[in-house]
Amino acid sequence: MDSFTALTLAVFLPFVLAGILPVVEKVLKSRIGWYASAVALLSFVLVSQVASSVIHGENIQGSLSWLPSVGIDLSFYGDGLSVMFGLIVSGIGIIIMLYSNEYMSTREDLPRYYQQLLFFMGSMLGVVFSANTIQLFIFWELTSITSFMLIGYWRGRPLSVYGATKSLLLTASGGLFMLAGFLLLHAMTGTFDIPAILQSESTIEFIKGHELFIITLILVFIGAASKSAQGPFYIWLPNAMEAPTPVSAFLHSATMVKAGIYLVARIHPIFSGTEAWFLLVSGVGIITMIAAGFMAFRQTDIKGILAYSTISQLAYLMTMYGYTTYQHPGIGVAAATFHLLNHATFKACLFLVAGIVAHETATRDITKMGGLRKEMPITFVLAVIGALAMAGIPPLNGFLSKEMFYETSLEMGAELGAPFTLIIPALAVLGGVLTFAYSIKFIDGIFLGKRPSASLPEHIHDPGWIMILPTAFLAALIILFGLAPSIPVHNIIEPAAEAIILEPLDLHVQLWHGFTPSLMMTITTFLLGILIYTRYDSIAAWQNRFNAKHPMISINYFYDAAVDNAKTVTFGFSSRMQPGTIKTYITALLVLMLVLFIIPIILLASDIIPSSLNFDIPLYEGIVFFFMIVAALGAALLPRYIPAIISLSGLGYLVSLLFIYLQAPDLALTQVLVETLGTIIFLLAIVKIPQTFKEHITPALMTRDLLIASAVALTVFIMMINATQGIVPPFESLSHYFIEKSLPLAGGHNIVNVIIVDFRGYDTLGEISVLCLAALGVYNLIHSRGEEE
Amino acid sequence: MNLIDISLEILSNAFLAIGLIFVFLGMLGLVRLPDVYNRLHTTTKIGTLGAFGVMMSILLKVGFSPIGVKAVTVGLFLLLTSPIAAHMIGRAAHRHGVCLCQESVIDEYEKACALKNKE
Amino acid sequence: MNNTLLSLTIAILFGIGTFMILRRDIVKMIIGLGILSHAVNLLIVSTGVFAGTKVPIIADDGGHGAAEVTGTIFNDVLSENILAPVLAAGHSVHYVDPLVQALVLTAIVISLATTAFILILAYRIYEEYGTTDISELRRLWG
Amino acid sequence: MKRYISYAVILGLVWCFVHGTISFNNFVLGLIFAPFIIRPFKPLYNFKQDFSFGRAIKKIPAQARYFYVLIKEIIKANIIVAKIVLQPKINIKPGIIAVPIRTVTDLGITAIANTITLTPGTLTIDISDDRSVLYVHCIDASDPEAVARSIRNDLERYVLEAFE
Amino acid sequence: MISMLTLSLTFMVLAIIPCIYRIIKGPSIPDRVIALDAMTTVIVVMLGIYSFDQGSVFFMDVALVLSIIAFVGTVTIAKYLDEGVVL
Amino acid sequence: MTTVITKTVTKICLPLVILFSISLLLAGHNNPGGGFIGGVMFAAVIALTYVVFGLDHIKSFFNPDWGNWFAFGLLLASLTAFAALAFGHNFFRSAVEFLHLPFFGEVELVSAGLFDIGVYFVVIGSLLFIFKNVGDDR
Amino acid sequence: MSSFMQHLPILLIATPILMAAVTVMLRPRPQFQKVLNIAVTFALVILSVLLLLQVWNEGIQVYEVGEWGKYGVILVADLLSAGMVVLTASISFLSLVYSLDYIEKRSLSSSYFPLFNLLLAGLNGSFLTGDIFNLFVFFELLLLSSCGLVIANEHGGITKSSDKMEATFKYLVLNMLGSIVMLIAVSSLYATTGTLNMADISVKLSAMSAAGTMPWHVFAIALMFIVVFGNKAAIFPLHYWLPDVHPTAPSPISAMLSGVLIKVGVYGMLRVFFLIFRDTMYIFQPVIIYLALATIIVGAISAVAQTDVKRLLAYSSVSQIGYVFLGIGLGGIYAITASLVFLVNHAIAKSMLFLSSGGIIHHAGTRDMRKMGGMVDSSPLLALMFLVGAMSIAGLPPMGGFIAKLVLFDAGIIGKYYFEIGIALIFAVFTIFYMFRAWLLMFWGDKRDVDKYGEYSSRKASPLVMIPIIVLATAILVFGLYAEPLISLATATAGQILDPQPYIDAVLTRVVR
Ligand code: NA
Ligand code: NA
Repeated sequence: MDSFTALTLAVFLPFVLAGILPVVEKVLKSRIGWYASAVALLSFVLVSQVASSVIHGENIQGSLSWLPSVGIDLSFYGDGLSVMFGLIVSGIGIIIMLYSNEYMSTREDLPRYYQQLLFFMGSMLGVVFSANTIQLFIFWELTSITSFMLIGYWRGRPLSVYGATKSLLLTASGGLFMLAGFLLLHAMTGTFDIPAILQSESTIEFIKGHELFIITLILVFIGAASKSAQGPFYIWLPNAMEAPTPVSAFLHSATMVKAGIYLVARIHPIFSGTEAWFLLVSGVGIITMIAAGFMAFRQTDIKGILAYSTISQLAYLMTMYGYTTYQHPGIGVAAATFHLLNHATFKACLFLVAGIVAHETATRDITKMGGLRKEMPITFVLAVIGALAMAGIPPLNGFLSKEMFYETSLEMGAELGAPFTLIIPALAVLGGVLTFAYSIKFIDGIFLGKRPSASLPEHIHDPGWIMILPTAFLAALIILFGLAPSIPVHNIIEPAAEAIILEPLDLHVQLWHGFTPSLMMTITTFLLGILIYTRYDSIAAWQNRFNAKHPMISINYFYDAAVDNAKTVTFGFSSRMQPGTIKTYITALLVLMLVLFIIPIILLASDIIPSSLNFDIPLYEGIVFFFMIVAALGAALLPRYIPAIISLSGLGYLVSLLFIYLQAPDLALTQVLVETLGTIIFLLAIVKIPQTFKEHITPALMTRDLLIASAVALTVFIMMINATQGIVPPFESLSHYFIEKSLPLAGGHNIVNVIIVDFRGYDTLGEISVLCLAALGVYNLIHSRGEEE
Repeated sequence: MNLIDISLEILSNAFLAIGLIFVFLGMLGLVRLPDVYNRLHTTTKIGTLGAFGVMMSILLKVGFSPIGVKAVTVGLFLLLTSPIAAHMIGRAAHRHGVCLCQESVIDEYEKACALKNKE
Repeated sequence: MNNTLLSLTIAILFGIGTFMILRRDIVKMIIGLGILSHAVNLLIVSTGVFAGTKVPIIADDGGHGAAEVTGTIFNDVLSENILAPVLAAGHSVHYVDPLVQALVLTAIVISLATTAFILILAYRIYEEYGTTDISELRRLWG
Repeated sequence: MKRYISYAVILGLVWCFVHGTISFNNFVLGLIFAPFIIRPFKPLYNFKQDFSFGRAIKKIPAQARYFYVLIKEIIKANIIVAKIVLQPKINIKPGIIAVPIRTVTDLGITAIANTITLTPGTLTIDISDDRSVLYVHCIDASDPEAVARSIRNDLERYVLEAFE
Repeated sequence: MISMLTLSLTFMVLAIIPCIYRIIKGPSIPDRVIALDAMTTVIVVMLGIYSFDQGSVFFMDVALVLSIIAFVGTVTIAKYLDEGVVL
Repeated sequence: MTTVITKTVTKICLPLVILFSISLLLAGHNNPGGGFIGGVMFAAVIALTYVVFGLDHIKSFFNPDWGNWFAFGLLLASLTAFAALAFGHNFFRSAVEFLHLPFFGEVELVSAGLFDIGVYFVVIGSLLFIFKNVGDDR
Repeated sequence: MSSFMQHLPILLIATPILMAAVTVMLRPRPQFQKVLNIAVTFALVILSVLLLLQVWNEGIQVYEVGEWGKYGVILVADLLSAGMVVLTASISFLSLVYSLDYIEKRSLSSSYFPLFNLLLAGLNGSFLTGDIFNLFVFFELLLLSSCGLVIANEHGGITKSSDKMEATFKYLVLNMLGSIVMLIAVSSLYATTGTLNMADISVKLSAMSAAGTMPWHVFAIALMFIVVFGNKAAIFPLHYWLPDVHPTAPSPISAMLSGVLIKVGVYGMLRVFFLIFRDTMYIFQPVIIYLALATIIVGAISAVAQTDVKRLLAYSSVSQIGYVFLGIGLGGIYAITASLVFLVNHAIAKSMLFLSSGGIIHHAGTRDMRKMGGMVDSSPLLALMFLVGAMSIAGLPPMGGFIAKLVLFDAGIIGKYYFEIGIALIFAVFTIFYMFRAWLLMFWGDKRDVDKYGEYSSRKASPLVMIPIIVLATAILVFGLYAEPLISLATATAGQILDPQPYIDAVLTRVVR
């Protein structure tokens, strides 16, 4: 199998195999978790095959025709970066699905669970392997939707629904902005193809010089930030913890939230090296890192701690990918990429531990836990490995990447010059200190100290091997990567980083590299961390007090306010817009018509009134005009219905008289008949409508309505005197044809009738259909009463 | 043009003139007479006869051509239906509660109706 | 038939009709629609484009097939922008425009149908709402 | 059947009149249409009563006399009412009076009612439920008895002769 | 020279004035109905004259239709006034 | 109730107007008139009988389903238009034939006339359908 | 066969009219009536597809009704018309199938089928006609048939008849006004050009424009057409009737109205502006763009406020039509393509959503979403279907709606309409919000308060109701996953719209009797 096929299959097989899951469930019953794990394994194997080619320096690219008219193909691209992500996604996928076999009770709706997990995995693989922006967007939004579904897995729980909604709104909408950015990119470059842009230096230069550069960057970054819960968008991630814990481990720590990081890494070559990039990406990153690390203190939910930790850790990555200067673009790339891998391992591990703990203790509240080390020794060990890796304790992998982070902070500070020489490393250390503190809290709060017997079940023990093994595997990886960093670094990190900076790279990562400034920073971190940890609870208490006092200093507050008040505010708007009174609607229509009519008058008309106006008219005709107006006024102004209707009927007869003057006997006939029939129908209706209501017309109302009415009259008048100037020469009316052919071809003397039944008989067919419709409609009207009630 | 034609011509013109004047007078009565019932007299009698006169005039002018025949039809139809219309309206007016004008001297219908209502 | 007084009359009818459809009484509103439809019918007839004087009914019947020739060319030469019909020199038309009459006939019938429907609708609305004040017809709003 | 035929003949004539051309062809065409038109409305046209052509023909002179009187009266009526309309000051004594009638058939009652309406200064407003009294509006009701008498003696006599 | 047509039509149009007056003024509904009915009579007359003048039967058709349909209309309104129902 | 006087005149008018409506229908191609006008005349006179005699009384002996009338009319009209297809022509292609009848002489037969009859029935049917439905609704 | 193929345009219009007549006569035989109608409506789907294929293969088809050349009424099937007809026929067929189990029995057999058939005839007629006055006639046909259908009774009678009356009244009055405006415009156009044939008018106006003799009021006429078609399509501020009418109609009719009927306005706009007024278009584009943006905004904001599921969908239609008009306003082949793709996807998704809403309200016994909740357990299939539709409307992949929005935004951005697309984008976020909020309110969350609102109906939605929904959902997915045929069709259509010369040639180079 060639690598492109492997890539395509790796992405699509999860979808297909998840699609048939309901069928599989019929056979395997509650053991479908194994099936799902097998699917993940399949993807992992396929990605590995691709990885083997990528490690040998061969990027995979290929496409299938999909939407050629828009210029979008189904194209996949496998380079170091995407392969790394692919391995993480499918690898953690295997672990999570295995773990779920025990975690998820068999009473749950397992097919839906695994189906959505597999859909997610496929989508995530799609994101990382997509070679064009639109395809990336599609898979991107699919991850948002599957995430939405999985967060809301327990869809009866209001908090689940709340979390799911929040995540969807923020990530899917953020995605739309990203799409806009991609479209701007398309407008600039004429292509949706990412490799095509990456491989053309001139294009990249052109983009950087383009006036839309910054807005494009911001739009794309909104997508990335919303997905990775950065900046103001962080708020969805803590609520996403309503998802089953394996889901949190998979989506909300190890993979999906890293899609934003992936995107930043992916577009790094295009946008980095500019101040905007640094300010935006690192700026948002640093703020988020500190803020989220700080906010983690307040959490009592063990998954909440991990969620804020994830936000903070992702912010590390953002910060590092943002480190860039003109002289030295991509300072932090290697460090970030390594930390990304490490974070995936230790955070997934910690989540699984949290899952185990929650599963065994039936609670996630850290204040109700403590002293579990004796009852769950294996879990305790695994938790310690994960937490210490996160805290950056050697010889675990977290230590290595943290060191690299400090190193690059120093470098970046130095590049930027004073005062950043100090500020940037100091902020990095602050981030580390906070991480250290909550990592310790995780261990301390759950496993150390005294066991509060009241809030915990009697018998707590380590779970079965199905949950232990995957967790242990991750812990093993943590240790392996820490002790033998060259294995991941050479096989995964280097190709990935090379793909980001587009240059060959030779990394040397060692556990011991002498007393470097970064080691000093690490030591400082530990010391400060211990110091801070002693004040941990009081800081958390202060946070709670502060929050209670100032609820508005919170992005959640604004989100909730916006969503909660959306209905009220929009209802105010819509009820004002749509007040229900038809008069408003009619007025709107008339006013629009009048306004539109004024446009050409202003723009074009040199003379609105044509030069030749014909006032010549026989007296008897002129008087009829006057009568018509009087009759119409009578119809309008007579207060009672019957007199008004009689007046209207009189108008009708006068109109038919006018038709006589206008040499239209057919019309006069029809008018006379229709008028009388109309009057009879009027009476039929009036019989059942007693006149009780009388409108009181205030002078203001009168003025307004008269104004509209006269404007309409004027419009019609202007229209008519212009339109009746005759056909613009040299053209003639179609009627000549009818006059000439009426007798010879249609055999009728009455040209009007011949037009009606022959030349334009088709119109008449429509017309009689309308009559039938009126009859059927009236039938429905009569029979449309609410039957009983 | 023979004598018959000339006399027909004169006769028809006379019919026309009288008819038109009658129609006009009938309509004038609408304004001048005091109540519904009296006005009915003018339109149903004078108006109808005037119209009939005009139709006859046309018949005299054109003979039994389609126009003439239809004119006769129209005239006869008016004679047939006008009284009915007057009857219907007058009856409705009375029962609708339209009073006779002050000059009226007698209303036996009112009595009859009152009698019937009592029963 | 470009008669300004006629146009003015029609325009005034439009004005009155418009004023009426802005009323609150449902029946008044329907009367307004009636006036408007009269006005629009007259408007169409008055746009009848050639000023003939005769009713468009062919009077002389010289046996079947005898036509009154108006001298009209019936082929389009698109490339030269000659679009039929084009009157040959020296010919004139005696009839008024029959086409607009046919159009108005259709329009009249359609408006009869619509009016019938809307009247019965008005009656049903009265039945449901117990009033003819359309400003109370606002159960559907927002 | 006889009634059918007579109606058909009348309708044939009517057809000629409404069609505008009085010709034999048209008459025959009318004859053909007539049965189809009448058939659905049979109950309205008292087909159950028997009918004789002889009686119908015998009545023609009386009918002619009736129409002669009618036209005469109509013209008189018009002149009278026209005079009233043209008076500088309208000076009338109108009123509604009850006029007992002798006619019993629908056609007779209709004829007398119409006749009253078309003749001088009188106008039929209503007929009593037992069809015995006509209520007549008179422009000059100063002497109700005289009006009633003149109706009964002059007009109704001709109507009875012609239509009963 | 004013033609006979113009003269008679003008005369008849003037005859419509009282009708319009009654239609608008009333005072009672029957007054208006009478006026409307009278107006149709005038229009019938005008149609007759017009038909004769144009030498075409077409307008006479209109006249016949008008006289018939006006009757129908008047009877209907009268019945409505009388009984408050139409059918 | 309306009076015997009105009823009698209505009885006289009924066949007269129906004949006239047929006349208008048939004359339509060459004179003013046609299916619509004829149809409305017919409907008007039936409406008049409904009004004068009362709907219930008329229904007791003359109670057609007007729905079928307009349906038939629409069917006839569209079938007439469709008929041209059978002769290899376009929809609504009209035909004019002159027929020599022994008695009536030369009669012009136009397909459009058939169409007009369809219109006639639609108009009658739909208007009276409305009247009857509304009249029945009490 | 060729002769049959030649009559396709008229068959699509006249057959439903014929069927309307036949079904009225078949009232006493409801079962036969049903079968016949379904069969014929399905046949129409096939005919419409044949027509589209014919147009695609052989070019624009012109049908002279009555063989009177351009002097009579002419039917023209170009890609736009044929495409719209296919859309109409398919959605109608599905709606009709759905109706069989949805509409009250008596209503169904007595008036529903003929009204529906005439609606179908009106739609096809409007799309296919080449004559501007004929367009008016068919608009009236549409108006009255939709009025009649809106008030048709549905099983269970969830919608109050007073609501139906009120909605119909507003709809009717506003559309009657629209008709009056249209008549003014059409007759003025005739008075100026002497013709009613749209291609003919186009050529004449172009010639006038070239010769400098075009009167100014032609612009005024053109702007009146904005009112006319805007009213049909319900663009701001002519949209007021829509949120009242579409929800009160029985669901299959809502589907027809929102899915197809408002597209008539879009069609008219495309036809009239790009064919007849192509020389004056430059003035209208900004007008259309700003009206479109206002429509997007008003619709979207109002949709957020709704608690009635069908009313929400109706406002969403308003907003979405704004997007379609935005594409028209932007102009250019790509934007028109986008507009068309958007139109098709909205048609499918919105009809599907309305059909689903019918199932939902039958299940819940109410239209108020606040009185629903947790229905995913009792009707999972409906939940899934509604989700598919909601995602499509929200423009989320992999649904058809996404492709539509993608192409539209891309076209706008390439055309440098940054501000306009910005607005469109922000309100696309609103769309996601209100569609998902609706879905969540109905299907997720707590089960509703049984004491207050009662249990959900235990009656399962019948296959006749579910199959149309599933078919449409499949179409949404297919157009999302493989949109190429649709887009290339739309591109070709847009090409025809922007270059009307072939249309004009096809219509005007006919032999005249
Ligand atoms: Na009369
Ligand atoms: Na929207």
